[in-house]
Amino acid sequence: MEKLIIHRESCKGCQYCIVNCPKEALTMTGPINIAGYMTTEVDADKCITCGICYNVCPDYVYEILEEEAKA
Amino acid sequence: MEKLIIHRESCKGCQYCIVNCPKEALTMTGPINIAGYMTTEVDADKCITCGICYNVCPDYVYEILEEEAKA
Amino acid sequence: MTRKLMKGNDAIAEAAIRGGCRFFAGYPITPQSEILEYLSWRMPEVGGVFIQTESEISGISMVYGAAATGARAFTSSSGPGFSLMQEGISYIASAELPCVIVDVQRYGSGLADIFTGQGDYWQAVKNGGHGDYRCLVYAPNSVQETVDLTVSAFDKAEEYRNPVLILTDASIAQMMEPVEFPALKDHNQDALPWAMNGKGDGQNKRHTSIMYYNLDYDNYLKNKYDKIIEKEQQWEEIKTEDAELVLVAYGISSRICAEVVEMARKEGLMVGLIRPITLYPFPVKAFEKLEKVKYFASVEMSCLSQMIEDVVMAARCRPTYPIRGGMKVYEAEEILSAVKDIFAGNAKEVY
Amino acid sequence: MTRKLMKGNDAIAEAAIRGGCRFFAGYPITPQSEILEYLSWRMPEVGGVFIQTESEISGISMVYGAAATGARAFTSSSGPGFSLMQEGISYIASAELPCVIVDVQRYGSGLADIFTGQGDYWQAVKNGGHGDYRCLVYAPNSVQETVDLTVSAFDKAEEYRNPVLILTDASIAQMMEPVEFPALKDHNQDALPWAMNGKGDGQNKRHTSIMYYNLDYDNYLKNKYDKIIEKEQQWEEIKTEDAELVLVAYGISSRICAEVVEMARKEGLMVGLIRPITLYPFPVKAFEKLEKVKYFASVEMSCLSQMIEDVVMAARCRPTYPIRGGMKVYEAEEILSAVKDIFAGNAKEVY
Amino acid sequence: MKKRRSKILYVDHKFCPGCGHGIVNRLVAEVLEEMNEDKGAICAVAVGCSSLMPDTYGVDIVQSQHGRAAAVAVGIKRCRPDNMVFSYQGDGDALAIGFSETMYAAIRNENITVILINNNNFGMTGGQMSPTTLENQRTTTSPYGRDVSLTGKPLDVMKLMGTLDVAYLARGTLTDIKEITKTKKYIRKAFEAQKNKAGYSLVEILSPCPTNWGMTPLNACKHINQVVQSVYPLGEYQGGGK
Amino acid sequence: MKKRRSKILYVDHKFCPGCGHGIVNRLVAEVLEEMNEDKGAICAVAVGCSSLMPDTYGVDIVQSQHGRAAAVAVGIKRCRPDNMVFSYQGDGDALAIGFSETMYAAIRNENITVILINNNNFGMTGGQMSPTTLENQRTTTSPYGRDVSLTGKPLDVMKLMGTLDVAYLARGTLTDIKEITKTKKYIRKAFEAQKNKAGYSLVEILSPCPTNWGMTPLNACKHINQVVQSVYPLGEYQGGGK
Amino acid sequence: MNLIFAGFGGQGVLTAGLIMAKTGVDVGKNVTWIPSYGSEMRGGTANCNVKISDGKIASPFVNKIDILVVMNMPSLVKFEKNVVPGGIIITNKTLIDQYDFRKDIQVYEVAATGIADELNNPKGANIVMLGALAASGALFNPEVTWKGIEDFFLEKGKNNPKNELVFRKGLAETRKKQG
Amino acid sequence: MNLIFAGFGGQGVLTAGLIMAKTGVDVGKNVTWIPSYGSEMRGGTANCNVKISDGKIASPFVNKIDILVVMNMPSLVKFEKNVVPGGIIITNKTLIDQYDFRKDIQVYEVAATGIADELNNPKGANIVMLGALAASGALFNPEVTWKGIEDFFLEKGKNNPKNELVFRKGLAETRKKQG
Ligand SMILES: Cc1ncc(C[n+]2csc(CCOP(=O)(O)OP(=O)(O)O)c2C)c(N)n1
Ligand SMILES: Cc1ncc(C[n+]2csc(CCOP(=O)(O)OP(=O)(O)O)c2C)c(N)n1
Ligand code: SF4
Ligand code: SF4
Ligand code: SF4
Ligand code: SF4
Ligand code: SF4
Ligand code: SF4
Ligand SMILES: [Mg+2]
Ligand SMILES: [Mg+2]
Repeated sequence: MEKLIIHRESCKGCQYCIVNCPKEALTMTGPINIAGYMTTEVDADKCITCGICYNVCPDYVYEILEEEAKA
Repeated sequence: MEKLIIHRESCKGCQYCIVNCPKEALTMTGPINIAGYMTTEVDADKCITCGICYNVCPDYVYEILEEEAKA
Repeated sequence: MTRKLMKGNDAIAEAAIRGGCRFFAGYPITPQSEILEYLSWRMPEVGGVFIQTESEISGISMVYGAAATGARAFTSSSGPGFSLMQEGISYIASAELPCVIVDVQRYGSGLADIFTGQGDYWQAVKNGGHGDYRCLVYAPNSVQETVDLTVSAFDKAEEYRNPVLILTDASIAQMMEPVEFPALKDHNQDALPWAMNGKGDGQNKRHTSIMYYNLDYDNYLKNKYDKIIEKEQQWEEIKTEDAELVLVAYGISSRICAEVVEMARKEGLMVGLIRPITLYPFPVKAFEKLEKVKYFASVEMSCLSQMIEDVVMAARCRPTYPIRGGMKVYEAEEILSAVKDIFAGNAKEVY
Repeated sequence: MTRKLMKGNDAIAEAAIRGGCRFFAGYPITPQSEILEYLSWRMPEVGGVFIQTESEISGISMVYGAAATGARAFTSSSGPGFSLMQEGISYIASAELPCVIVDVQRYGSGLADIFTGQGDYWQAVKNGGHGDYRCLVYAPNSVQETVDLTVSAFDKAEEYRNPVLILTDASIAQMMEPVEFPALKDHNQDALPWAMNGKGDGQNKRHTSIMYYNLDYDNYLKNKYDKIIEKEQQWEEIKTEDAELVLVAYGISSRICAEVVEMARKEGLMVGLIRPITLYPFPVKAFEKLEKVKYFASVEMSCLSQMIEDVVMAARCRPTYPIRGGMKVYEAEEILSAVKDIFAGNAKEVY
Repeated sequence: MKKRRSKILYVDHKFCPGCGHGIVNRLVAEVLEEMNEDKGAICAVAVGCSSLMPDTYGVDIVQSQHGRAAAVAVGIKRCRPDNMVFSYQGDGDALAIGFSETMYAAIRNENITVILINNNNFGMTGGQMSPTTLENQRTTTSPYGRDVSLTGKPLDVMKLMGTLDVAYLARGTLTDIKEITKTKKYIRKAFEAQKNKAGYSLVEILSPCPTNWGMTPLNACKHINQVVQSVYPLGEYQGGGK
Repeated sequence: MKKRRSKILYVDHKFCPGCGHGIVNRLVAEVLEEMNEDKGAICAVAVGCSSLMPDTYGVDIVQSQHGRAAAVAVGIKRCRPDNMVFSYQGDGDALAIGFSETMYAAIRNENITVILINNNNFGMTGGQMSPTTLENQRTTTSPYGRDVSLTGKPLDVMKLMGTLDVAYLARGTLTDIKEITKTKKYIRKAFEAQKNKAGYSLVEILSPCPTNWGMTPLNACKHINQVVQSVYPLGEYQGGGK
Repeated sequence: MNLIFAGFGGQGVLTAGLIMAKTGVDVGKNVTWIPSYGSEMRGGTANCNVKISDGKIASPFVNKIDILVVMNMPSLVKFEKNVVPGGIIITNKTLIDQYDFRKDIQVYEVAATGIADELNNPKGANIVMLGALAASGALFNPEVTWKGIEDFFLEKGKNNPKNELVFRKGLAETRKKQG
Repeated sequence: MNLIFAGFGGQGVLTAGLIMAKTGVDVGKNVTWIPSYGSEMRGGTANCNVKISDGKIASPFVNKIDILVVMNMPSLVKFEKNVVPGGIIITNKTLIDQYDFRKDIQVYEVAATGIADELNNPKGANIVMLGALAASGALFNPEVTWKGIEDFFLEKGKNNPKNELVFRKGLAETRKKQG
């Protein structure tokens, strides 16, 4: 099951999520979206669903589907 | 020689001068002026030309012609 | 019902309460401050809100917010303060919200003076604010009519979702006459489908210029105001049937003109009077049947004449003469003599 | 002299400098902010004062103060900000002080939108502020004319001791055209007898409503503005000599109408154009010789039509048709088709 | 001590009996003359009882719009930097409708002087509540006394402006010769700050308004001493120095 | 921690990449939902970049005139005392043209919440100087950097309002998850003050404006941390409590 | 019936006019009352125009005065010429002593200020004037007039027994003079 | 000559249009340039209308397009229909690949974004477009066009030698295709 959805069409490529992710699970390697912005990609193995990317994204790109994994 | 002139036509009867005169030289006993206000009268013997009446009067009624008498 | 002797300003205030108004926000200015003074005790008495704001701009802004919730909202001022409200009025009109605004005219521009005048006609009637909107404008000429029109203003504002102005003057506002009031009306904001109360379980509401959401904005607006023009014209006519010369005057001027008509008739001069009760829409219908009138005269307490342009158009460009008042209230005799000049062909100025 | 390609707004700013203006105080608003941006570096360069104020009200107030000292003072805005200045304008006019105010019109009331519009006509021409005053109103339709009228505005303001408005629009203000500027003019405030500089050894000066000191105020004011009406009318006429239908348009609309005239003539339609360059005074003289014109049309980017009333009066109530623009700039073809409707008797609405 | 009416006060004013405006008019006139600045002085006068001044006060004078006197003064000063420029305003004018213009002249530390007559009400228009009206004070728009829970607490401009970098701030009163003398000193210092191009100066003056307070002039002064001063403490608030 | 976009954010907004408005929009939405106040919330939105919100932000919303959002909110709140009412404003809107309305809502301690997005410039109109623009900051109307000797020092609303009796005042920022979390807490406390009828609350948020600062979003955040915060210190200024 | 009440600012002429206007309403008449309203708020003279009529009243402004109630000299000088031939003037003899009145009008003089002071009701001079007005019989008879005054103050919650005293005195003194 | 320059916000279409307008002034023509100005300040498409003429220019708005310089797909879709028969379209092939152009117009395609990126001048895609426009011969010849570009940037103090590179490349590539 997916634990995190990236709504790429909303992304504007600011990279806030990238620098805030505690697990360096995010990279700016998603496809360019219709608005012409670079988007992100998650490494699901690294992601602990902490929700930080959700919390820092100005464009509501992330949806977190799981409770945070206990560290 | 006069030491103090009272320009009674300007007086509005507020009595600030009366209560501030250090020598109790002023009284509310002048003639009623054209605007209908009671006006003041000075007791020249008591007056030391300290200028306080001039300084407290909102209506510029007093003119002091002499230097202050040394007490 | 007993008649109570009352000042125009107090009557406006009480009439607002009777008309269901429970929100006033405004700033003092002579000659309208009695409206605030009255409402400062009367509003709390009926459970309404009275706010003396820090400025007219704050006042009209609060009225805007209150109107958005469906409240019958009200403010008042005189010329200088009325000028400051123009941006806000433009916003309220553009958002299609109702409110009532009183301008008690005083004389002159700038600081102006506090005696009576009628120089804010254009500002009220030709929208002093920016852009395309109109306000229904009432011009009472007695204290009783002030009451009636104030009550009506709140109803009409809601009916058309548009600001309604009451353009009165220092004389009508400061004079006392006996009046009767209608019963106190309660007003239910929640019965209005557009009144904001939080979205609840439905769609959220937005109040902003309808331009943003109405795709047929231009025509919509045109039609809206055409309807008002068609339905809302009000006027009084005195001896116009057989008149050769028709005076046109509103507010305090119209009372003096009524006297002039009587005096003129006594001298055999065929003079009549049209008194616009609504200034916008201007009562052009009143002029339609006056095919045989030869001259018109616009009698205003304004040194540059303003309403006269509306008279000229309503009269289809028949000779229209300005009769100006100014630094003092004109006397009936002065107007009568101007009337005689017109009949004699001696009036210098004509539109 | 070399022609420089320049935006209307930048051209206004530079022209003000050339015209001797050394004081600007105002607040940003689209589509006029370039005026501030330009003057923010240009004013210091010529030793003038540039103040970005906290509001339009503060801006017009500083202009009032500056004008009292004889400085050529200037501010600018668009609709909403222009509304906020109305009280100040009324004061400046009533004190008989000169200043220049630019309103770059955008479309709609309330917040409005930033595309071009012509809905502030009444506000400028029928004085949006309270009381009796008028402002000379210029309406340029090219960047070069913007320059010329801006320079003239400062001269005329001083000549009549009255605010002069430049009523332009987002199109004329945002477009670029080649322009030439007159040489830089210095202005000597102290040459003006009414300019304040302290009383010195003479009588103190007062700037307040002249009503307080001018015993013949009403007539004085009437005469003052009558003189302006007599002397200051400006307009351009295109193919009006033999026209059956005359379009009346100013600013950006007039440029499109010029195209319409050409297109219509090609199709054999006798169409002409009167372009008011002064909106107040409205160029009624232009209409005097047009005895044989059958129809007029007022072409405005306003959904409710405003200038049309001045056209109707100037045309002495001959049939006058509104051609309205709105949410977009109209195309020449649209206007042409409206023109054809008029010729064919199909136009629905007429004044 | 010879004393005669300043030439600036060239006609009798029209203030009410016992009104503080008359005294302040004189103090400002004397300070300007003593500093030899009367010939260059320009005043932006407010709308309020102070707008009676253009008829009686002999310096160059501009009648500002209600509330905008500080901005008008700024326009003047920027064009006449060598003249002494001051605004003369009431509490309603400066702190209600003109709050923004008043504060922004201070925020920009404009080199002007503001004379603020605080009589705790709108005098000219018949005694309505103003921002400085005291708690529970009756006015024509607070007929049961000012309810601060609805209308806010009395506004203390010294406190607010004290947070800004301005040249001089002081509050005086006029209730007796001592206070009048102090107030004159404050006014002098304020104008001196301007002369030294130090920036913005404001002197607030607690002033009796017998007419609208419904008191005799003497009682009005007592009221200031016993009640008003406790809400608005006197003294220099900024730039006082030694 | 499951997370999904608040229903209030029902359409994508149109703010620039990296703009702080987007984050604050979300924080306010979440706070309202968490407090169960979203259904009754009414927003008076300013003119500025925030005026993009009526198209995308799903609470009842009134487009105020430029600068008057606080007064509009007061009008709403006085008629709807049980609804959560807030204004959402930029620094130019709230502190330049709207200075008086902003301050007077606080002076009267009106029971509303003000969300103030401080991006140190007029964003919507293309990056002109605002009252909060930093010293020497270049904007389109301060092309050589803001000269505070002419334009005044950057305006600190916390300092000014700190002199008034209001319920809650705080300043936060958005530069990383820690600050965002804190800012959300401030916003929550502000709305709680309103719910408790404690009176006026304001949260100022130092917000990146990459477009007009001419910076990447990440550099804009750095700029806030390194420069802006030193002029406008973060934290709770009133009503913080424990 | 067109009346003007005029005097100094503090003499209560606006109130006197208002009381008569109210009384007019009470007896079923049409009434207008309008204060003179100039640029000077303080000091100076004050006056109000009162019209009382069975018919509809057009303009509230009085040009031709039927009854002039006047409490000081400047106001008398200003308004005397506008009194209609056969009209009535009630004057305050305390402040208007020697005056050469027009011959075609009827004058009632009463020492209003003096009487009011005498009876320890210095604010009651305007009521003395109304006593004289009642005595003249030109407007309302004494009973109606007094009832109007009484009702006015009762409604305001400002019932002052001294008012009746000064009213009666004004009435009596004026009647006495009529002989 | 009526032109429209259109594309995404950041692609420099307003500048490209402005440079051509300025060049028009330099060679003594009458010129108007006007940006499209809508309610959305950020993102979306941008365009400007340019008229260059020997005669007086009435309306600055272009309805019938002689030359369309278009850098993205949405703008092409929007404006193609307004190009006059026999008119010219210059397109950015990088972003507008397969498109079924009208048959009655002449199309010049140049991979502007690609070329600019390639030559390390990503902001220079608009200059590439001007190279293609010069190659078309429809407005100014290459020398005049380049002089216009050079003067424009010199005046701004933003002289970038890479601009000539991308201009020449745009010119050459377009000529090559013409064969
Ligand atoms: C725009 C505007 N609003 C309102 C007024 C009415 N007005 C005149 S003076 C005044 C208040 C005066 O109070 P203050 O400033 O305290 O001066 P004071 O008379 O007490 O000395 C008001 C509200 C006005 N002239 N203009
Ligand atoms: C009366 C008025 N003046 C000016 C404007 C133009 N205007 C719109 S938004 C704005 C400033 C916006 O700045 P801010 O409030 O800081 O919001 P931001 O866009 O930075 O978020 C201005 C000056 C206007 N709409 N109305
Ligand atoms: S949920 Fe946390 S760990 Fe996962 S991608 Fe987002 S920030 Fe990184
Ligand atoms: S924070 Fe959001 S908008 Fe920014 S890059 Fe990440 S997903 Fe995209
Ligand atoms: S000068 Fe001094 S002593 Fe003389 S009367 Fe005046 S206050 Fe009294
Ligand atoms: S202080 Fe002046 S006005 Fe007052 S009573 Fe004395 S002399 Fe008269
Ligand atoms: S009303 Fe008050 S402030 Fe005004 S003149 Fe009278 S006493 Fe002075
Ligand atoms: S201009 Fe600045 S504040 Fe406005 S949306 Fe863009 S980044 Fe945000
Ligand atoms: Mg006051
Ligand atoms: Mg901002």
